[in-house]
Amino acid sequence: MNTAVAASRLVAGYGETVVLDDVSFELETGRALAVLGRNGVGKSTLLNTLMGFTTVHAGQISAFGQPLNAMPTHHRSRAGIGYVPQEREIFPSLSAMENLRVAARARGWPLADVFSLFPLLGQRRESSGGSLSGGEQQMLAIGRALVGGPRLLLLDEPMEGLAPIVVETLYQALAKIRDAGGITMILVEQHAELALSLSQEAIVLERGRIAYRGPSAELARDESTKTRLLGVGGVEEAK
Amino acid sequence: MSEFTIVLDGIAYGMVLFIISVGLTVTMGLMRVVNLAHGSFAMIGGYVAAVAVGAGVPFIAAAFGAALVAGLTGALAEVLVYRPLYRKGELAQALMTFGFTFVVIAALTAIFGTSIKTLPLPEYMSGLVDIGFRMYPAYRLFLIAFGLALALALWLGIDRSLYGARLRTAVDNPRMAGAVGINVNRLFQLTFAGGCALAGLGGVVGSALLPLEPYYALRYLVLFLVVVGVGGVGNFKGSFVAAISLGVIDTVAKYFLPSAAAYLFYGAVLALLLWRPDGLMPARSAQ
Amino acid sequence: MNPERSRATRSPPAEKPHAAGWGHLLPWTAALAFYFLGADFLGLGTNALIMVLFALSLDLVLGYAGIITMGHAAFFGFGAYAAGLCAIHVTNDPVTGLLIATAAAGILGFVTGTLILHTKGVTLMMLTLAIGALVAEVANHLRDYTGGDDGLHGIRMAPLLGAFRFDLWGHTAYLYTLAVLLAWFALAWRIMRSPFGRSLDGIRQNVRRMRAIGTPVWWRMVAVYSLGAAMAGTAGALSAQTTRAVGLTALELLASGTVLMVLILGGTRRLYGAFAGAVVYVVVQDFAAQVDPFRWMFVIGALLMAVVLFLENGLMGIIDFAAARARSLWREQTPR
Amino acid sequence: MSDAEARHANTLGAAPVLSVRGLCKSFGALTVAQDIELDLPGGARIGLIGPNGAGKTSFVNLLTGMLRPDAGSVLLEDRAIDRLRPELRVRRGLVRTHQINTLLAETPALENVAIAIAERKRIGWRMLRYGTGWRACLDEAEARLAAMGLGDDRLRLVRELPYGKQRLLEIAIALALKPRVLLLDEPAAGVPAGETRAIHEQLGDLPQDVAILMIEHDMDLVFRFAREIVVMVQGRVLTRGSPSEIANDDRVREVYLGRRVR
Amino acid sequence: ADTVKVGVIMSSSGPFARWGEQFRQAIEVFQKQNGKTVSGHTIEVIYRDDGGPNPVRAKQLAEELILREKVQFLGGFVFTPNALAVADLVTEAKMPTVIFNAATGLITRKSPYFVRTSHTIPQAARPIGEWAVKNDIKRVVTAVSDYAPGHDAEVYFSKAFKAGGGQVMESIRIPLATTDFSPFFERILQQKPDAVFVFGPGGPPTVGLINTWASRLKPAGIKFLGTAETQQIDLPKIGRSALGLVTSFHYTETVDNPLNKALWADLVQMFGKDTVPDLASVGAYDGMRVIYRAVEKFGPRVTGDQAIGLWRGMQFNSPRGPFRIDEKTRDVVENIYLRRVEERDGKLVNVNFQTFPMVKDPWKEDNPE
Ligand SMILES: Nc1ncnc2c1ncn2[C@@H]1O[C@H](COP(=O)(O)OP(=O)(O)OP(=O)(O)O)[C@@H](O)[C@H]1O
Ligand SMILES: Nc1ncnc2c1ncn2[C@@H]1O[C@H](COP(=O)(O)OP(=O)(O)OP(=O)(O)O)[C@@H](O)[C@H]1O
Ligand SMILES: [Mg+2]
Ligand SMILES: [Mg+2]
Repeated sequence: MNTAVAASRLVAGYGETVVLDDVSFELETGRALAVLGRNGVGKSTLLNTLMGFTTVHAGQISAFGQPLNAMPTHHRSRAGIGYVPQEREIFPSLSAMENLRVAARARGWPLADVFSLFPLLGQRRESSGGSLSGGEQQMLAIGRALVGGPRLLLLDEPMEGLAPIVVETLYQALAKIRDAGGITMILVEQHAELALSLSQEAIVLERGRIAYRGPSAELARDESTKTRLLGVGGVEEAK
Repeated sequence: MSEFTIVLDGIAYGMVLFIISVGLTVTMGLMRVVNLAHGSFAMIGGYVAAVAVGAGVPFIAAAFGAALVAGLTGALAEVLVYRPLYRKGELAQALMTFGFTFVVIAALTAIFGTSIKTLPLPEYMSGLVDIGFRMYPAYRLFLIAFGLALALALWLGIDRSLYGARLRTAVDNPRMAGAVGINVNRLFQLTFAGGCALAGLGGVVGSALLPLEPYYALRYLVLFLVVVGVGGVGNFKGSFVAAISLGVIDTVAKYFLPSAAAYLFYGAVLALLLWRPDGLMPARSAQ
Repeated sequence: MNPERSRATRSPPAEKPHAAGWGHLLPWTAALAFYFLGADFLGLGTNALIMVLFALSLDLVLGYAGIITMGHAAFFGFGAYAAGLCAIHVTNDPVTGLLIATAAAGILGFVTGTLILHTKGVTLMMLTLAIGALVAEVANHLRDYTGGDDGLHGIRMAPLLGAFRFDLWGHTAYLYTLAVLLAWFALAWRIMRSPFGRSLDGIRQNVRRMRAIGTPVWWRMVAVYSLGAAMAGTAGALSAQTTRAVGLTALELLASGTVLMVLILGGTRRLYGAFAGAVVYVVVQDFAAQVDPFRWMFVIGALLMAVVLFLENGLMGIIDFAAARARSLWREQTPR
Repeated sequence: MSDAEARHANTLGAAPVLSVRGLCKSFGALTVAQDIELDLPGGARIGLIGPNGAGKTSFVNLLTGMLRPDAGSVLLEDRAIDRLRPELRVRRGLVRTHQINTLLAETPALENVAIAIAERKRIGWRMLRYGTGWRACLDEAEARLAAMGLGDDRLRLVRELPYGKQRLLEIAIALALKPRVLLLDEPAAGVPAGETRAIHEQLGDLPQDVAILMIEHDMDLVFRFAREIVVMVQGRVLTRGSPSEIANDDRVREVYLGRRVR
Repeated sequence: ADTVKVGVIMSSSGPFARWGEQFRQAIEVFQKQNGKTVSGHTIEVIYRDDGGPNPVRAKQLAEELILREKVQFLGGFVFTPNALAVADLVTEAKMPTVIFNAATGLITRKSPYFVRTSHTIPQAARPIGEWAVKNDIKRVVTAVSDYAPGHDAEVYFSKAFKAGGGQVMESIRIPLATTDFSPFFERILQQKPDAVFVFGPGGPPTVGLINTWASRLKPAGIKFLGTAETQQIDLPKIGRSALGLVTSFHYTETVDNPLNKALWADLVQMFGKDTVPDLASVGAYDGMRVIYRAVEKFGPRVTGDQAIGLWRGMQFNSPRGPFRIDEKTRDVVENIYLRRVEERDGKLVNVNFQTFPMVKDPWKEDNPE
């Protein structure tokens, strides 16, 4: 069996604060996992833990068969974990181009491909990261992860701040990556339908614990669970 | 032609400022560590070279040896003193590096005594050279040439290179730099050692104008800080322009208006900074 | 609205470190007790209290408002010279002199503050440094008034409030200094908890945010800068009045550096940090210099480094640590 | 209200609270505002949409004085405010939220709001006599946080709040300033769909004569909120109209909406 | 037998640490030569560090020494402001106080319990002015460090020089922080004086100062006149540029006198071969002598008035030559030597070529009480 990421009985948080409590899951190579949940349930913390930004109090995490617990962040990146953080965290004093170049690896996407995915970024390549618009920064954050040639892609609300037409493009690009296999994806999204249609599996977090786990398609159909765990019913009703 | 000489003198003085401050542009400007210990590394370099030259080592070899020693000391200090600091904020850094400077001063005084150290220039640098209309100290010409070469090398090697960009990522956001695969610790250690080596080299090369003595590390610290500050934190072009401007302004003013000279250096700093609050050449992030 | 809002973490609500009531009592009682117990050291004690006040003034400017200044000694020195000159030429009543010096330093703070406070970061640091250096140079040049490098001397103080002579043993000086310090401290304590103080806290953290809620950022900074300057001026005046001498060193960069060091050593934004830092610094310096006047720099240097390495927020970190320990012990022992 | 009525209210209603005249701005070769004209009458609910990098945030920065325009003028209640510093514009009721969180990270959420209220009440200068005034600020702040659903988090440091809650706090602060004109820059980005209702409700509770301009890429929210939508492309106003007009505009579809995956 | 405590306030840390070191070494040599006891009473020296010119600290240290340590004498004081700061205290406590170094004229005026064993700046600056104008130097530019001692030197040199008919073309004041002297010397070069009178800031910049003179002014034949710029301790660092410099000073290391030879020899023996006596050494050495004399005469309970009474008009031989404490002013009266830097046995040394015998402080003459 070919496991890309696995967590077992994971307890993690910031300093002494525990956020993730007893989280376990496994994800096979080439598959996409949607992580859903309300505000502050620990979605970002899960990704942060995979990148090594949190304190792991108990449990194991591993990627590609290697244990991650004690691995420094840059080794995780070199081992093939690509990360798009929620707050974008692009490097403000570097130009857009430099932001990509510092992250680029031979096995990753060529810069040209990133620019054809996001033509706007190509036009702004010489602008400093800090002066880019919110959406441009988001594109850059995604591009930066892709040029590193990730085998495991962690996306924390990648659609945020993007115009609908760009969301569409990005959606298709991600779908293509998913369909090509090879790259494993963990996707945190506020827009449940979008996330569920992109992923094969889903987990829903509640207060740092896994409240639901199953195939995405199933959850997409299960209105009552969605309403209960995500509170999305309101939107449905307003439409 | 005296005016020309004065400008030349100013440039030479500015070059000394540049050569010694440039290491601080690396550690404080690029790495954003409030590095009040910069003078200590320059001083370590200078003392090492003084001992070496005293023991018969040729000047140039001693200078590079001193840079190496200062660099290694810097690498060690980075692990022991600086690494715990990066996250602690600028005030903690100021305190720590100040303490470090005290310790270095006390240690060097204990080893070498309280008198000043001189670093005799080699024959070929201590004489006068005919520059067409008069004789001029060779040492000052050497300073100008050396400063220019150093500026060019650093500009190409850091400002314009991927290495420079990597360094800036690590400074902007070390967490995220790690997440794109950069080994922040090693990068910082190397860079810091480089900055210290430059300081050491500067301490040696500039010793004829900034004499080596136990208090060196504190006495000239302000000068270095001012150059980096006026230049706009974190870029070599800025430090270079600032050092030369301040050197020339200071020197020319002292020549023409010796009675007001005491006010002129800091007056110039004040004026330049009020005119250009982001430094003469603001770093890109300051936009 | 969803009534059952999720709370993912178990962390307790953030507690702001607050000195408990008895926490206030301790330092002041100690300061008063020192008057009776440390009779031979009252000179040292007075200098320490003056340093506390000086560091406290920096805490307002640097700790709360985040203005990193390397020229704070300019105000201390200005206050000292103002008090000295006032005693020589105008009146040698200490309280009048103190008020005049305080106002003078405050005005200098206001004038220079308006000039430089639109800048920030390293630029501001360099500007404060340049102004400090210029003020020192002026004092050096006005030798006819200030005595230049020889220092200002010939200060004779009238008895305090017409009744208490400044005695050789420094009794009056100590109590006078302590009383002035207490007054300033109480004021600072209140101000830093006022809306004004909180807005400074905000300015330090995020200027954009404060602009976006309509805070006149520049004015607030000028205000606190002037306030800190006035306070530093009081400290300088006390120094001039109690030692009856002023030297250029009071103005020099090293003095600015020292007070910076003292404050950070003690811990910023605590007010009592100034206390802890000044007392420890003055005592250690005095002690180390006695044991071996040739090597005290080593001791001080090592102390500074140790504090940064092992304590979170200066010496006050010890108190936080002790309080946290005590609290957790308490919790373990009392069943919930 | 029908589309036609809405437009009527906008054009013929009371004198505009905010008007923008011929606003221009470029960064070097890049034009982010080109001769923009816009009126916000009291009670306006305008959605501002447009592709990434069109200049929406820059427009807000120009209005609030964070950017200096190359040309043009901004009038708040018929008075030119071009020379006012940003904080003074805020004092006159021109309030914004930030696309990228701009909060006091080391301060509890409650105080973030209370400080804003203190400024609104003009007691930010008080140094010595402030007891009851400040208490009132805290009380109001507490109520506002509760209304945003942040009641439980009021004492936590902002740094420790999850992203979405920080977004809500941004909005709570802006509302606490009792704006005359409210400029919202992607208020809902990062806020889970379930929570956007709270935003919507809060906006609904504002006095009817407050003018609101909302930038959003979340079309659900925009179409629910706006009575008029302005579309901006490359620094120019491409078109404006009622939500249904915009939703059916081919040009807007082409440059911005796409086929709507959501 | 009792213990007599002597409190010495000096600078032994920071940039002026060398002064403290010289004080201490000279005191130790003195005690080696003269014993640690006087008529059975142990003389204990307590050192305190004032860290440089810092009146506040000096005053506090003096207080502690007097009140807590109960010293019988105070000594030391490298810097004028520090000495002035303790004046009132010393007067109040009637504490006999010996100024080992601080050199501004007015110090001894400030307390009747002050005596001085060093020199005053005017004392050293005037003779060279007188000498220069008689030796083919008619036009001079003065360039002094811009602080009180420099100003005094400028005034007293110029006075004497003009009185002899010389012309002072310009008086330049050099900021204290200067390390590059070339712009000033370049300016002087343009004026083509016969000589330049320099009063340097002392310490490390001296080397640069003299080297700049040697490379800019010396070739143009502009002579160097100074006071303390060519101390033995600095000469090896200055190097051959120093050859031919003329200075006037109250102490020359090469003075041929048995006390001086013994001082030097013992310094070398106790503290290493590079140790050289300088003005700080003689100041402290003679200061100790003065204190020893007082204990000798009055025993361990000597009062301030007794000591000062003894010291007024006291005379003895010092390593510097004959030495007297003025009856009235309590200030030092001593020879001022004109010296020239020469090379002897491959070493640079100051060599006296003229003596102004028993010079009093001119400042006191100009400013009668
Ligand atoms: N630096 C931190 N220190 C302490 N607690 C933190 C920190 N960062 C986040 N938390 C807490 O951890 C919990 C989980 O936060 P996290 O950011 O993972 O939530 P999230 O599910 O991503 O929410 P959102 O949808 O708002 O992005 C929250 O309660 C938050 O307050
Ligand atoms: N200070 C600046 N210097 C240079 N270019 C800038 C600056 N600020 C913004 N820009 C550029 O101006 C354009 C408009 O930016 P703006 O932030 O207004 O876009 P926006 O419409 O808000 O986009 P988004 O929807 O992505 O937030 C962008 O392309 C951006 O890169
Ligand atoms: Mg999140
Ligand atoms: Mg935007």
